[in-house]
Amino acid sequence: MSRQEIRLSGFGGQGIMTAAHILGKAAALFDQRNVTLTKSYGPESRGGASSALVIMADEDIDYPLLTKLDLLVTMSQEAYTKYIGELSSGGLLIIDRDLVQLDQPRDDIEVRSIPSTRIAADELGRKIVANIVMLGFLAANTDAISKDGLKESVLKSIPKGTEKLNISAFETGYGYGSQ
Amino acid sequence: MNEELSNVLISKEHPMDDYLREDRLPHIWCSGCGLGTILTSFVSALQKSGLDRDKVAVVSGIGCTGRAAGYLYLDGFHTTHGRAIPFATGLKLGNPELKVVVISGDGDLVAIGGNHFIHAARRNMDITVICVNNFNYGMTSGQMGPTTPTGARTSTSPYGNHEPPFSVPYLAAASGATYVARWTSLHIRRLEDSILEALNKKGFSVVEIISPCPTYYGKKNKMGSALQQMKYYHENSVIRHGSDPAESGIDLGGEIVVGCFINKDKPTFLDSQKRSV
Amino acid sequence: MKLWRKPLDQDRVMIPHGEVHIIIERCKGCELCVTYCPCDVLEMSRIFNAKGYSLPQVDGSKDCVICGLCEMICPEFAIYIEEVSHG
Amino acid sequence: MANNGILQGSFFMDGDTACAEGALAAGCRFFGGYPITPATEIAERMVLRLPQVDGTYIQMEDEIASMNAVLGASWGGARAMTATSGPGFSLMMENLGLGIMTETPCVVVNVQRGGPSTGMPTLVGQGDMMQARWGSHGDYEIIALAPSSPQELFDLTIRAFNLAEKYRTPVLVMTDETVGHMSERVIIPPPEEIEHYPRRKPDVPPSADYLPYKSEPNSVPPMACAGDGYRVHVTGLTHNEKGYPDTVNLDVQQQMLERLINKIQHNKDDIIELHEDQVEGADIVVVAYGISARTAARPIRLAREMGLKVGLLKLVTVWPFAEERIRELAPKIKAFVVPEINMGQIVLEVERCAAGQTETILVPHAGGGLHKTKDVLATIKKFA
Repeated sequence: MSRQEIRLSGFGGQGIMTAAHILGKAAALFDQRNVTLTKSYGPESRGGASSALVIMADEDIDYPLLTKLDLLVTMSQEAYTKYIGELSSGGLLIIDRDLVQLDQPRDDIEVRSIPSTRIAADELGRKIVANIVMLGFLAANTDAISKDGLKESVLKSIPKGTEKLNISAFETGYGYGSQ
Repeated sequence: MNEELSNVLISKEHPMDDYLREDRLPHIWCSGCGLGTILTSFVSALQKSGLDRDKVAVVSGIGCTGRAAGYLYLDGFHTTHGRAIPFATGLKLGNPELKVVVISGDGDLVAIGGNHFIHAARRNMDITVICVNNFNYGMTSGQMGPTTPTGARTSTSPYGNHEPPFSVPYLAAASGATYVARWTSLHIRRLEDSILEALNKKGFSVVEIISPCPTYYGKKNKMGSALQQMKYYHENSVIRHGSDPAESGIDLGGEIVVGCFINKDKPTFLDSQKRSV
Repeated sequence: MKLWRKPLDQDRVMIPHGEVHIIIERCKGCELCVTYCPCDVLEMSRIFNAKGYSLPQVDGSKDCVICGLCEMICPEFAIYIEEVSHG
Repeated sequence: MANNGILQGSFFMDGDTACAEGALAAGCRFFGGYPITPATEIAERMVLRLPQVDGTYIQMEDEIASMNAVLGASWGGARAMTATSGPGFSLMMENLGLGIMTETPCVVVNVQRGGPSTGMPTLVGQGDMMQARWGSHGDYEIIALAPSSPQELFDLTIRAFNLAEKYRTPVLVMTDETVGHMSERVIIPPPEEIEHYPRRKPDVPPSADYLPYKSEPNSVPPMACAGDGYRVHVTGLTHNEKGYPDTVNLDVQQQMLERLINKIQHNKDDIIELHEDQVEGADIVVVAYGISARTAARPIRLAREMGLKVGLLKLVTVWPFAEERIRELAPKIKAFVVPEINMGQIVLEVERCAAGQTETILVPHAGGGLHKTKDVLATIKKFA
C-alpha cells in the first residue's frame, strides 16, 4: 500500500495527540510500516486547536509533512473549519457528529460520522475515552490500519488498570462503524 | 646585596609547599593583599580537616581571587567569570565523593555569578564557598562592584558609589545557606577555625572574608596601605556570633560585624533527590 | 614578651625558642609579620630582594616563642619558624 | 527493557525522546539543563530515566549554569550532556569555549527553532549552523552532527558521546524542532551492539611532574579527572602542558591552539560522515543536512523521474565541513543546490569550496516550516 496521510484534529484535552500516537505506533510497530507522526504546536496548552498528522507508507517517507490528505478525523468545529480544505478529492472525512456541523459541504469527499463523545460519556461512563471510541470507528472505516494492530497499540499505550474500559471503547467504536 | 639579613635563616622551601604549586610562586597578588593569608588559613584548615586531599577539588572563577585554584596543589579548576558555582555543582554531582570548594571574589560570586550563588544556596548544594571581599574588582584595576559601600570611590564611581551594596552573609542566609560566617584576613586563627567548620558542614556553607586591596580600593578611598587597612579591621571589627545577618551591612568607614551567623542542618540537594525518587 | 600578668609557674616553664626562616624571592615587604609579631622579634631590614621589596629580619635582642603568627599572616608563604633544638 | 535500565527493541517515539534514550545508551549519567521549547522533552525524559540508571539530573537556574554544570560533571568523571534551543544556545556559547579550551568531553544538543531572538519557539529552523561553528569567541574547531530523523537522533547522540570522548571536546548535535517533535519507529539495538568509546585515563601514575596537556602534535591527551589523584590544574587561560596559565608566551599559545585545532582537522576522515546517493555522475548535487536533507529526497526523486541526473550529498557531520569532497565534486557538476532553513549559512561553505568551479545555489527558507517540494525541484530543474 502506498503513502497515506491521516490528520486527527480537535481541541486540546480531547486526547487527539494520544490517539495519533496510538495510531502511529500501531502502524509502525504492529503493521510494520514506515510512519511519521508530526504535531501542530501553538503556544496554548489547552483549548486551542489540536492536530496531528500521521503519514504511513511502505516505502521511505521522503517528505514528512502534508502532501495529499487522504483522511481527516475531526472532533471540533474549529478544526473542521481549519482543515477541511486540506482534504483531497476522494478523501474520507470522519467527524464527531455532536461536535461538528458540516457547514462547508463538499461533494467530492465521503463523510462518516459517530457521536463518539456521547457514546463515551453515556454508554461507557467516561468522556475521556472518546478518542479511543473514535479510533475504533476509524479502524472500521479504513484499510490503512489493521484492527488487531490498532487494538494492540491501544493496550500498549494506556495506563495500567484501564484496559477493560479502553478495549470496550475501542470495540464500541468499531462496532458502530461496522453497522 | 652587600649586607646580610641579621639573625634569620635563608630558605627555599616553606612547610606548606606540599599543598602549593610552589613552582608558580611568588603569586601574582599585590604586596599586602589578603589573598595569600586567606590561602594559608585554608590550607591550614584543610590539613586539620582530615579530608583526603585527593578528593578535594577547588573551583575558582575570574578575578584576583579567581587565581586561588591555580596555587593550590589539589585538583583545581579556573573557570569563567561568575561560573565557579555551577561548575562546582556539576563536579559534585558528577562525583559525589568529592569535597568541592569554591574560592572566588565578591564580584565573581555575587554580581555576574549572583544568580548561581542564590540558587546553589536555595537547593543546598553540598559545596563550600569562600568569598573573598575586597569591595572592588581588583584584577581589572579597581572598579565598583556589588559589595562596594555607598559613597566609596572606585574607577567607575569617581564621585562616590551611589548604589547600595549587597551584604554577602545576608544574601547567603536569605537564600538558604546552612553555614554563614564572616571574618577579615586579620582574624587568621578564627578564620581557620571557621573554614574548618565550613569544610565539615554538609550543605551550602559560605565564609566571607573581608580583605584589603591596597593597590586600588584602599588607595582610592584613602585607607592607606594594607597594613593600615588591617589596623582598620582591628579597630572596627566587632565579633557577634549568631547575630542577625540582616544587620551585617558594611558602611564606608563603619564597623564590620564578623562571626558565625548561621549554622544549621538541613537536607542537601542529593539527600532530597535520593529521597524523592 | 608582653604579659598581662606573671604566670605563677613562669620560672619552671621552658619557653621554646624559634629560628626565623625567610624565603627571600617570595617576600613582598608588606610588613605584616613585623607589625603583628607579639614579641616584636622582627624588624624591617634595609635589604631589598630582586624585585625591590625590603625584607624583614630578627632583632637579636628578642626571642621568638614560636607562636606562628607571622607564618599565618604572611600572604606570601615567605616566612616560617622552626624550633631551636635543645639537644 | 534490558536489565541495566537501557531500552532495547522497537519503539514509536519522538526525536527528543530518542535523543535522551541515545544518551542513556551511550552511558550518559548526568544531565543539567533549563527548560526551553522545543528541547524540553529531552530534559523531561532524562529526569524520568536517569534515576533508573543511577544517573543525576539537575535543572539549573539558566543555560549558562547548565553548560558549566555539564563541564563540571564531566571532570567529575560522568558522561554529561545538556539540551537547549536558540536562546539557550546563545547563553551557552562562552562556556562551550571553556569546554573546548579545557578539552572537556560532553554533548550539547540544540533543537533549533525559528529565530533570531525568541523567534518561533514551536516551529522549525536551521539558523544556528554558523553559530555552532563560530559562536564562542576565539579560534577553535568544533564537531557538529545533524540528524534527519528520530532514529538518527538516537544514533548520532551515541556517536556524539563517543566522538566527545575520543577527541576530548564538546560535540554538538544540531537537530531541529521537526525532528525533535516527530515520532517514528526507533530501533534500539542490544547493548553489545552499541559502540562505547571509554574515557582514556593517563597510563602513568600520579606525580608532581605529570603533564595533563602533554603535547604530541595533533594528539588528544588522556584525561585525569578530579579525584583520580593527579591533582590537575584546569584553566580557561592559555596554558602549558602542565596545565598552568601562561598568558604572555606566544609559543605556548601557538602550540596549544595548533593542537586544539589539529586534533580535529587531522582526524577529519574519522569524524566526517557523509551519506551519498547517486552523487557520482550527477549533474546537480543537492547538499543538505538535518531535516532539509529529508525534504530534499522528494524533489530529487521527482527530478530523476524527469530524467535529470541529481545526487544527494547529506552532511551527517556538518562541522568539520566536508571541504575535500565538495572540492572534488565541484569541477564535475553543473551546480550545487543547497536547501537550508535559513537565509544562507552552510551554502557559504559550499561556495567557498566550489571556488567558482561550479554554480552554488541556495534554496533559502526563513524558518517556521519545511521547504516546499516544488521550490527545491524548480531550482534543480533550472540548473540541470
